[in-house]
Amino acid sequence: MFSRTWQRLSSVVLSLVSAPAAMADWELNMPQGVTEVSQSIYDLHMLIFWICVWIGVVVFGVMFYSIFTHRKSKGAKASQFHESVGLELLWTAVPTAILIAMAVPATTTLVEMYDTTDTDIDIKITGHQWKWQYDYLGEDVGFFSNLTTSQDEIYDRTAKGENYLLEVDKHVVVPTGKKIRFLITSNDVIHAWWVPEIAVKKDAIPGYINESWVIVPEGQEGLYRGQCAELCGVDHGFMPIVLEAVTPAEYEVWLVDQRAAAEAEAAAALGDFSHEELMTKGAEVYARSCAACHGVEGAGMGNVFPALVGSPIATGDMAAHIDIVINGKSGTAMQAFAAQLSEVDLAAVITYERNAWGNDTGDTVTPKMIIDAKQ
Amino acid sequence: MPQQKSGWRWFLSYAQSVLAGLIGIQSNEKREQDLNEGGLERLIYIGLGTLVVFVLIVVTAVNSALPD
Amino acid sequence: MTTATAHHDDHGHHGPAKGIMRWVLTTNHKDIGTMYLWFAFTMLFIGGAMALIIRTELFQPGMQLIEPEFFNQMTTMHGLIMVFGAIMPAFVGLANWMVPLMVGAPDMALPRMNNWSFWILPFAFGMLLFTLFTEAGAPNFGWTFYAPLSTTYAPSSVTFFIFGVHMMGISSIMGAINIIATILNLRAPGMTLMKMPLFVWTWLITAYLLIAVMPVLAGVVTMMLMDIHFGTSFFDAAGGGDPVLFQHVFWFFGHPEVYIMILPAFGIVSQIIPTFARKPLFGYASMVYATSSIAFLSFIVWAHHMFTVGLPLQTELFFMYATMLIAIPTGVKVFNWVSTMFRGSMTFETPMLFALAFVVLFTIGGFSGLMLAIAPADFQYHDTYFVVAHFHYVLVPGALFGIIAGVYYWLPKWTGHYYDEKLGKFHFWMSFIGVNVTFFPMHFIGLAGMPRRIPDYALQFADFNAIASVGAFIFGFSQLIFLYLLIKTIRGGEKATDEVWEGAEGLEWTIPSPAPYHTFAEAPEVK
Amino acid sequence: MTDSPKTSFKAGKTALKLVLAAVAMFGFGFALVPLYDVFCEFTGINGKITGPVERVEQWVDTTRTIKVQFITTNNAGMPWEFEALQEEIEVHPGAWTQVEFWALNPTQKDMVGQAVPSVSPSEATEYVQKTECFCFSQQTLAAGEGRKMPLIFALDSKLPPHIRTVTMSYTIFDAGAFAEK
Repeated sequence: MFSRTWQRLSSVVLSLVSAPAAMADWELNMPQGVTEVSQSIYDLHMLIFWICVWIGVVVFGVMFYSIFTHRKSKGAKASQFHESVGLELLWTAVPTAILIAMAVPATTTLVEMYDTTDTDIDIKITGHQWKWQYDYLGEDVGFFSNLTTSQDEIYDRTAKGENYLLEVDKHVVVPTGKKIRFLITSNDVIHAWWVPEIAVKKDAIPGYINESWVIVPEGQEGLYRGQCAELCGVDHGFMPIVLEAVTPAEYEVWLVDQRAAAEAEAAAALGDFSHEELMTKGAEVYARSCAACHGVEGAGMGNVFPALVGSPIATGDMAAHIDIVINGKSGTAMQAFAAQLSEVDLAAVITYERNAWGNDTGDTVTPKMIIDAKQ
Repeated sequence: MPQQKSGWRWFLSYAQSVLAGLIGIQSNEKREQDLNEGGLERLIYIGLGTLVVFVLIVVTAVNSALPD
Repeated sequence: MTTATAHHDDHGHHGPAKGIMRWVLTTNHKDIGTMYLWFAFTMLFIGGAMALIIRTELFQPGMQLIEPEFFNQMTTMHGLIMVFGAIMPAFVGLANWMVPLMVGAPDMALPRMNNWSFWILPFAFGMLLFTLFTEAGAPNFGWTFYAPLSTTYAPSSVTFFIFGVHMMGISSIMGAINIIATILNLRAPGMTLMKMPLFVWTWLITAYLLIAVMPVLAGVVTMMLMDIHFGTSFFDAAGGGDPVLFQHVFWFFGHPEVYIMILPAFGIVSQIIPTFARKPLFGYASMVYATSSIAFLSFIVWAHHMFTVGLPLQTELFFMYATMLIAIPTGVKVFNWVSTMFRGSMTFETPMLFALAFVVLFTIGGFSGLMLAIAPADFQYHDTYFVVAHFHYVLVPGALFGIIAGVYYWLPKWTGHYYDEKLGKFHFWMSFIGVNVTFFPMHFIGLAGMPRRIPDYALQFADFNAIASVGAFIFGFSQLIFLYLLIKTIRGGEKATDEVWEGAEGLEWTIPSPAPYHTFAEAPEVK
Repeated sequence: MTDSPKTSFKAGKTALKLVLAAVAMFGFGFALVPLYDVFCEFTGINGKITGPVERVEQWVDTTRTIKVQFITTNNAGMPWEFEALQEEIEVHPGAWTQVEFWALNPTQKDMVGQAVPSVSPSEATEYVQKTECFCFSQQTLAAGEGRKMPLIFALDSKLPPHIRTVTMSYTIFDAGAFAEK
């Protein structure tokens, strides 16, 4: 007759069975994180965890003892007591006391988490169907952050990188030692912006603004990865976040670089590009921003996302093709890419879509045509 | 309908049942009396009374815990 | 408790009709109970198959088996079918079978309505399942169907989902009305409220919860219907609505719903442990108090599902405190079970094994629930696999083990044969190992940061996901042992005595095994 | 079944009461909508700012200056150009201030937009008073039309002292489906 310790034995055996070397990267527990808030949440988590473990040990101890000794096979005679007001009072009062003891630290931590006053930097975070957009208020810096894990890695055609599904093209750069306020909203459905190491998680709700904050202490510069934490549709699992904490000096330099890059991109749009240049750049833009839905070979995804190979739009009237890529198609998952891609990228990807996979219409869409269409 | 005690004594016994509901302990006679007099209907009203008192307790706890 | 001197003589009552029409037109609470149980068991396998598809995809990082779109459909349908198709009908089936027998009633108070409330379900789930074969695909917005994903961005099958939920709601409400009318009006003389078996008490309270919240669910899906088709904007900010309003109304229904799914299991365990400990249930009155206070408290805790949605500080504190305090009545119940066992004289047949596993593993689910109640910590737990581990611990070894324990406990009374004890123990140990191997690692990957409802994950979650998937197959296929055992017991086996279990108390053990088609034509006398 | 007429009558009565209870709870489900609005106005949690108020000259607390930021978001499928002309201003609590927003409809068809306000921190919502706002009503822009839209507001001097920054966010939605004909 197996006894009830089997349940503990099985979980212990399980972790021993796996090679001890693999144990190293087995993430067993909540990250302690790098901020004060994440540390106090971790301490709260462990405090309540140990309280539950001790209550469990006491209650299950009594239970297993009684299972072992009070058996019919051991000739135990059943006593008939079934009422004791004293005991009832005891196990109502003691849990209440324990709960109050838990509630006090929990309240202080929660109050601390809700204090979004006197912040140095404000970052507006907007959730889109299946990517995050960041705008640094008052700094005139804003960009989209797309997943860079390739479709080949996802569909097992090539080996998976170290940060599989947790890598993006543009990181959210923040200075350490400063109080940063996040203004979180959404553009379509409900998402949730979550980076475990800094213990920030807040729902992004269309039409409403939620706020949260973080102070990454000095010396904790580095990359912190997170994901969307609220079901938001097909690619809910494919819209990660990479927060890059840098020293305040590096942050200022980064801001200047961002503004310069934006101007350079705007200026480049005025120059002219050859068909080949647009095609090569278009392939790269397509892989990053379009392949997730329309497929690597433009084959589409069943009836959810239309195929581009031989599609009437991609081989038909060019103006309609430009319009749908710039303004999107309301009521479908096809978004407006005008704000997300530069004029050069837009021209390149549309040229690529019109000439790749046998769609060779021979058209070349130039950045100037995109600028005119945007007017 | 069972005979209705005078307003004040009815309220007292109702309040006592509500408090007992809060801590989950009540003498058997009081419980039998509650049941025989009003049956399940009375238990539901006592339950609602307990719920209201419980919400008031938690709201006061929240207001005292809030930073002002 | 109740000692009854029932005497009955089935002098040639007309037996059941023959053939399929027996089941279509039956108003007999035993037949309807059997149909509910077989329906729930079928739904368990359908929902379980979807769970295996999900676990197969999540076995390794990368997309090997299905597309993300279909994965979302599987998670949604798995949730809906298990909650509304497997657990709730199984409890209604057990209530239909046992409540009339336990209170000494000849049948349910409204037999014809009883038939109708069952026969709605196959059509409701038929409609829900057929959406899998439509071009737009099945609902893909999670079983909690948050707006605007379930309204503006939903596939066209959402309307079938709404009508399916309406039909399930109507069936549950009618079932609840029937059970309350039976318990309140058809109890045998002498059986006062405080002499009723605890299973009847928990079902009475569950029925009141059903009457209170199923209409609210019907309300929320009707609001969705009006948003999608009739141009209102309850949940669409463009027209002045608010998506957070949806979450409030849904979870106002949602939390009492999760108690609807566990209270009857409390009742079943409170029947089984005293029988096999050969000792009266400890603190019967406090168990009734604890159950009713859980029911009342369940109406004011709903927003602990919404700690990260951006509630104001005082609202968040209120719901944290109220949620923590629910741990007290639940704790009282567990302490009462342990005190019932203490200094008893126990034997460990299969129902007792499932009941003990229920007490241990449900309490683990309760502890992770208490950890989730702490709002600041919930910012790290919310919508991760830690939450998935929590609610699967309270639902699978909780509600499902409670149902299986009830079936093993009353099977000899229904079929007239004892089940094969060795096979029962084999089923128990396979399920016990399968449940823990599947859901215990989910605590770790949830804490480590793996969000919920994602078809693919980063490499650091790979190893525990593999273990969980293996456990899912062990648990899934061990339910086939249960199917084989059930058929084997129905067809034959050692003849069961009337009392079935030595010293079992309750009116249901005073009638012969198998329970005759009509019982308690004359109400039994209860001291 | 041969249960006595008295019990089947009582059972029917119980069932009727329960049906009424179920219908009442269905109504309660719908009553939660107005209840929610009242609760939001009371706590101001989702930025539901009450309608236009009369402009009344009130005491201006010159000891405090509050930084007020304006941010705009286009909801999906809303191609308008929509931005605040001043991103950030400093105001004294109690002072009436006017700011301008710019909206342009770049498409070839007339469109109706609805701006939805939201304030951060949410506890500041009840202290924001507006006499004129484009968010109070639907804004119609013909094809290619652009327009400046004023917003006149004041922060109540009873604004809690720990709030030194107020962010007013406006999300513009395509309200064509809800356009008041």
